[in-house]
Amino acid sequence: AMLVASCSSPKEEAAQPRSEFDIGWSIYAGWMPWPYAQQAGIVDKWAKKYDLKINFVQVNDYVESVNQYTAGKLDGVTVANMDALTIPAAGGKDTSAIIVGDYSNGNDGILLKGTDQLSAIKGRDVYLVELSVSHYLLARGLESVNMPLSDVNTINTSDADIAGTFSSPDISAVVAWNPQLSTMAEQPDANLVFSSADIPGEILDLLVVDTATLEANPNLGKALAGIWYETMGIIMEDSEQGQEARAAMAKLAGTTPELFEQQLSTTYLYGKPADAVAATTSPDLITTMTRVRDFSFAQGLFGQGARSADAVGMSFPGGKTLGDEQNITLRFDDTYMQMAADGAL
Amino acid sequence: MRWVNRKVGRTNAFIMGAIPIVLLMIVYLVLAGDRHAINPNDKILPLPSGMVAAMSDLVTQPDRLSGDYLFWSDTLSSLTRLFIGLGISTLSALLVGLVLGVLPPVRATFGPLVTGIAVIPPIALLPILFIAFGLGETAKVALIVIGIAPFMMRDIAAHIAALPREQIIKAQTLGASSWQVMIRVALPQAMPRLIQALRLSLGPAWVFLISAEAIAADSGLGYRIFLVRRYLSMDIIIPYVAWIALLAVAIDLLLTFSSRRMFPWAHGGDR
Amino acid sequence: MRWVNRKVGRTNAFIMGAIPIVLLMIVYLVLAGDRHAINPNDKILPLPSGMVAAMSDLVTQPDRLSGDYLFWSDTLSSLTRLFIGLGISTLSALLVGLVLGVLPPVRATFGPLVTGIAVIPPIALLPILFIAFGLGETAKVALIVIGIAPFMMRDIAAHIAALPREQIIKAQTLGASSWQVMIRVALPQAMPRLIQALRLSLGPAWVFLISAEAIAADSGLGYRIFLVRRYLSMDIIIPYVAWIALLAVAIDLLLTFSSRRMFPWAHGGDR
Amino acid sequence: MSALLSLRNIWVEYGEKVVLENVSLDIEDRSFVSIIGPSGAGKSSLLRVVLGQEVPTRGKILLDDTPLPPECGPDRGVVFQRYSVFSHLSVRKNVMFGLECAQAPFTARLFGARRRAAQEEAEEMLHAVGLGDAMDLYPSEMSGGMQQRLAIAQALIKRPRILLLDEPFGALDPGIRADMHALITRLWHDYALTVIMVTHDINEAFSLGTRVLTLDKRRHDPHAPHRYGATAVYDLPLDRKEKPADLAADAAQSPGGNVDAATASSPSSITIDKDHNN
Amino acid sequence: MSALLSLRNIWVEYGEKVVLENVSLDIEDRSFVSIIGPSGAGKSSLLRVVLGQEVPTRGKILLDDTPLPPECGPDRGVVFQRYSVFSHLSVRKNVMFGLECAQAPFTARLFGARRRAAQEEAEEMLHAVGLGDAMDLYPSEMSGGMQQRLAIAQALIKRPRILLLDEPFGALDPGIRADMHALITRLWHDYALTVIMVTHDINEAFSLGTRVLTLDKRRHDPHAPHRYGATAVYDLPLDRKEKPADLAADAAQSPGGNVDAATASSPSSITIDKDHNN
Ligand SMILES: Nc1ncnc2c1ncn2[C@@H]1O[C@H](COP(=O)(O)OP(=O)(O)OP(=O)(O)O)[C@@H](O)[C@H]1O
Ligand SMILES: Nc1ncnc2c1ncn2[C@@H]1O[C@H](COP(=O)(O)OP(=O)(O)OP(=O)(O)O)[C@@H](O)[C@H]1O
Ligand SMILES: [Mg+2]
Ligand SMILES: [Mg+2]
Repeated sequence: AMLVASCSSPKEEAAQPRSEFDIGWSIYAGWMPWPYAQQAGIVDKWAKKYDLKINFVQVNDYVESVNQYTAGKLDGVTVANMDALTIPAAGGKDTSAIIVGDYSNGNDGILLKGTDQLSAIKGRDVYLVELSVSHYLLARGLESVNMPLSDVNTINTSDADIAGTFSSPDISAVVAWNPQLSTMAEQPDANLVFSSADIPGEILDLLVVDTATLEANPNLGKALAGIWYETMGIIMEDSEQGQEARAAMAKLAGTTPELFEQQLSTTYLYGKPADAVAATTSPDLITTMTRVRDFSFAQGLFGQGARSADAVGMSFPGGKTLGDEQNITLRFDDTYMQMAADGAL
Repeated sequence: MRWVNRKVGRTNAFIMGAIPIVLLMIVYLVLAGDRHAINPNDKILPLPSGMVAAMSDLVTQPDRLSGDYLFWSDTLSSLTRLFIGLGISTLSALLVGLVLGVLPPVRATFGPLVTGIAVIPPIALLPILFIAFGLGETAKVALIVIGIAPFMMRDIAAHIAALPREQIIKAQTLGASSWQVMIRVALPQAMPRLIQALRLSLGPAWVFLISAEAIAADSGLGYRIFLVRRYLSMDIIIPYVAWIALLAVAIDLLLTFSSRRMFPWAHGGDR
Repeated sequence: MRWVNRKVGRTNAFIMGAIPIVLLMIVYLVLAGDRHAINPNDKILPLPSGMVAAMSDLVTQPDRLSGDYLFWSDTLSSLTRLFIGLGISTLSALLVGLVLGVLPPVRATFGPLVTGIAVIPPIALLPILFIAFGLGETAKVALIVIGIAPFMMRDIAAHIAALPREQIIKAQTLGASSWQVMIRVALPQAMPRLIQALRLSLGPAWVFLISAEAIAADSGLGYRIFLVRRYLSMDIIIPYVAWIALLAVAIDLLLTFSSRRMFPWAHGGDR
Repeated sequence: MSALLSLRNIWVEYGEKVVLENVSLDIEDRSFVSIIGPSGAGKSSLLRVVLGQEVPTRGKILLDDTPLPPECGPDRGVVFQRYSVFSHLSVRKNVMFGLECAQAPFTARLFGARRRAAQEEAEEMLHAVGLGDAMDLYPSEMSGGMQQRLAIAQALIKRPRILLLDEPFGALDPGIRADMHALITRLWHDYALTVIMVTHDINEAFSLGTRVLTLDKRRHDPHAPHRYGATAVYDLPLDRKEKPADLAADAAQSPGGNVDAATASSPSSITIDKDHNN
Repeated sequence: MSALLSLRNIWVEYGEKVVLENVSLDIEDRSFVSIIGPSGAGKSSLLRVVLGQEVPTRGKILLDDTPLPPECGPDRGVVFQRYSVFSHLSVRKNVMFGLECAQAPFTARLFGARRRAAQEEAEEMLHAVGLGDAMDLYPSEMSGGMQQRLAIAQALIKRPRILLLDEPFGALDPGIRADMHALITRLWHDYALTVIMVTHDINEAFSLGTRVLTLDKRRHDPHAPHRYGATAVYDLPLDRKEKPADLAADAAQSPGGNVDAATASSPSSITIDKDHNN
């Protein structure tokens, strides 16, 4: 009973102004600036400015971090666009994506053993985290060689263990993201046959927050945008300070600076707020999200209630929407990125 | 009448046992109702109607891709793995436990090794396991076996080593050799304990099965739970967990029952 | 002399127990050497030199960011969680096991519930658990408790229920009430068994601790293992696993020893 | 009826097997009933029923004319046939257990002066049964006879109204046995106990008892030996003060079955033991 | 030395406590040695040492002039003081166990004709101890005396060279006890057994034994009762054919300690029992 009772407490009473917030993060190249900012004091600086307290909470398991956010234990979380749609948004949690941090530009990829042709994947057992962006990437990859998903047999594999499993000789096809991807790519007979660099801008890494909380506390959005873009300024520098910052992030991610630089090189960071605003307001985003939601719906990720791909509504800057307008639960919101671009923070 | 002496009849026991379970269910329903009143799409505490809707597809509709009834094929794969794993563990526990329990030199030699293996959390060994066994069914069964067999071996060995010394002496005065002591004195008396150990291992066995299925699988109850965890489909997770509990309780009852049937002498105190 | 009767002295036992462990190590070294001969960068079976190099930083260098010696702070966090979890489990197992074992009506009412909880694999509950208890230490300790306490409760309850009926009768003829039977007859006789159950639960407790740390933590032995698993850093994983095994064996020995010291009457058969 | 304990048409059956068949008895307050009978006749079963450990399949038991609750209590003490003492308590604590339960309902442990008093009482009782040297041993460190004496001390210290003894002196040597006879007789007198004792020693049965009861089968079906149960085939009240030797001898001769074969062949041993006891 | 079994300066100690002190004995082939002595004297300990279950702290044991290996074997059968039978085997199987072990070294089970033969032999033995009706019971379903008889049958069926009995007839009623006396005497004669029997029944000791051994402490330090152990204070060979009554009576009177108090007060009971046995 205690178990059930404690998860019913965080009701939608978040609508009052508050001063303390928890933001979840998990280890991924595009999200490492957040813990770095916390360590470097950037978070405190901006929080103080708006009279807030912001805690960045590490969750080792990515899915768990998103689940925690959906359950209301976290006010915001770092998440990929597809998971933002299928987990909190499909669960009826009104979510705003306020920072579009980067897109994967080779950080996700398909590895095959013994061939460098994607088409050779036909009929193989493919190991991947099912229903994740890897699955989406696989679908897009197969599309590029005119194969339906049913041409391969997918086997769900946990992301932490996928690196270990690939060294087993009976596994010849995997889809994964970094750092596992680069760990596996080191194997002598592994070939990267398709990667997110082939579908630029489709796998986006976001920071999302609860819409009601944001409406009641617009300062939270301002502080987060301030933190992010100040951090971007440091880590994208080629200076010694930038190098040190990247080394610190590498350490936080449990890896070496060299490997981390390699991961960053396949991550397209929107370093300038204006770039991020441009990406968010571009009609390409609507195209991407249409693809993503069609894929998600086809995989049954909207749950039983959903009768069509339109079941979950999304909104974009400029009042554009996609899907059910009565049930908009995922909002791409460029307000705070715009403020950062305008230097209005 | 003192509480120690109150016997409870079968029917009463059934009713009394059901009470707390039913109460828990009611608490759940109230809480779930509350949450749904606020957010009708709430995923965290689904209502029974939602669970039925989510499950009915899995139970009654063949999957578009494979043509399987997913729920049943999941159950079948998991039970197959479970039973193979349990079977191997039980057999090896019996053999090793017997030898360790009866023969002190063997116990001295291999006891520490078994203890060592028993205390190493198999979850931490997963990468090594995959390399050794690949990713197929072998690895899953192996995880179950590595997870529970050492525990069972230790339990059986300890039980046998604790048999009254007089029994072993007695058997020897009746002409029994080490081997005969093992098969005629230790083995039969280890059997009820083996069933008991098996019952206690059921929980961990499921844990390891689910962990294995969470790591790499394309069917199975654990696979489904971890798959749908990706989008927080509690309407599938909760029925699956309940189903696992039901299966486990059924196996548990079956084991208790067969122990009573097969080894009545070991249950004299129960009447 | 028959094998059943061969007693093994302390020193001999130590040497004999070490043999298979040393043999295993040698096998590992040979295999690792082979692999490194083919691929000097092999990550899967690191050589001891590689492990020492990888570990020395963690053990002897303070972390630049936090100033902690990572290996030791990991050990501390994990042991803290483990001990809190074990403590709560032991205490509740004793209380619940005692009440269930001694009082048939309570057993009838709550026995099925405890069995039900015991057979539900806690891993399947992970999604629910973290949502219920959040990301703090509570959830990790709760996973350990949910994972092992029901098992221990059942074990203690079964042990107490199997105490010779004559003892309970005897105590009552000496004027003992239900309560007095509980604290003076059942409790002391449950204590050695409790320690035994605790020993058997150590393995599962580590499994649950590591699983919990794998999902949500920022320090701990399990956290580190899962962190570096992404990079297949077996040169860190293997020493960590060995360290866990060492800790577990040490706890096991400590428990055995204290049981012998505190309850000599329960170990009469061992001399 | 002024009987302390009345058994009315008691039957004890285990599944098909009838062990006791229609046993009816009235036991007077302050009497000392010896029960004899062949091995397996159901003597222990009868004690278990009186103790409340087992519920008879048919019939009822009245204590002070009220039905006996189907549980045992401190009014009835017992020494089991297989010595059952608490293996986790030392000898002294085994004996103190009864005192502690009575005086400390909540903690079941005594402290300070009351503890010392209880300890002294226990030690006195232990000296009486000849275990003065073994106070701090655990039961597993004692010989069979010592454990038996411990069980006796444990039961006697409570001075129960009804004391049930199942072959209490079987594992004792004649010297200690004589001491125990004296002890039990003294306590029986001093504390107005009612004693029911099962024994295989016919001398003992007659020398201690005020009444001797023989349990045996009346009928025997050779093809289905479990068909018929035992009952009290012979019930002989003895007047303690002037028990005539020949009456005792008569009694020993009359019961059917094995018992009489043995007793008939050694009639004079009864006479002797009577001498020994007064 | 033509002794079958020789004990040379045997000491048994448990930690500080000396139980047996310097016991030296020679036991002839085909003799029947009765051991008596007060409870806790160390009679069972002595049997355990001869059995090979326990290793004496000092001294050595020779069997046929070769040192006894520190383990027990089928040449020495035993009936323990606390009846120890296999609770997982039925009565019949308990008795067949010894035959099966001898005839089927590998499976320890017999089949076909040999099984039937073993079964018949077991049943015959069970009839002899009066358990003909209880063949299919499990030990937990039997009375104390029945379990004791089962243990006796189990040991006797092997016809061991040396048979060790620890109060074997304590839980039996006089009728069955007499039957058992006859049975053991017959087997002892027919199979040339050597028997060592502990008993508390002095009549039994003298009527069955060819030699009676009294175990007791020679010295006693009241402040440290564990300082001194027991030894054979009295060792009396009896000539079976013409054992004089007064010698037996003498023997019973001489040993120190408790034993003599009891036996002295009932000298004539020995005489009587002698009658009963011939
Ligand atoms: N395991 C043990 N540890 C310590 N002392 C022991 C142990 N076993 C036996 N003793 C002591 O050894 C002594 C002799 O015991 P033993 O069982 O041989 O006596 P016994 O002569 O057979 O007595 P009884 O007639 O009562 O059976 C006893 O005083 C007992 O306290
Ligand atoms: N649990 C049981 N199940 C079946 N039969 C039983 C059970 N307990 C006792 N009996 C039977 O009941 C009968 C009487 O047993 P009980 O112990 O009362 O005998 P007893 O007169 O005390 O014998 P003894 O003198 O040998 O102790 C025995 O024949 C025994 O087989
Ligand atoms: Mg009896
Ligand atoms: Mg003895």
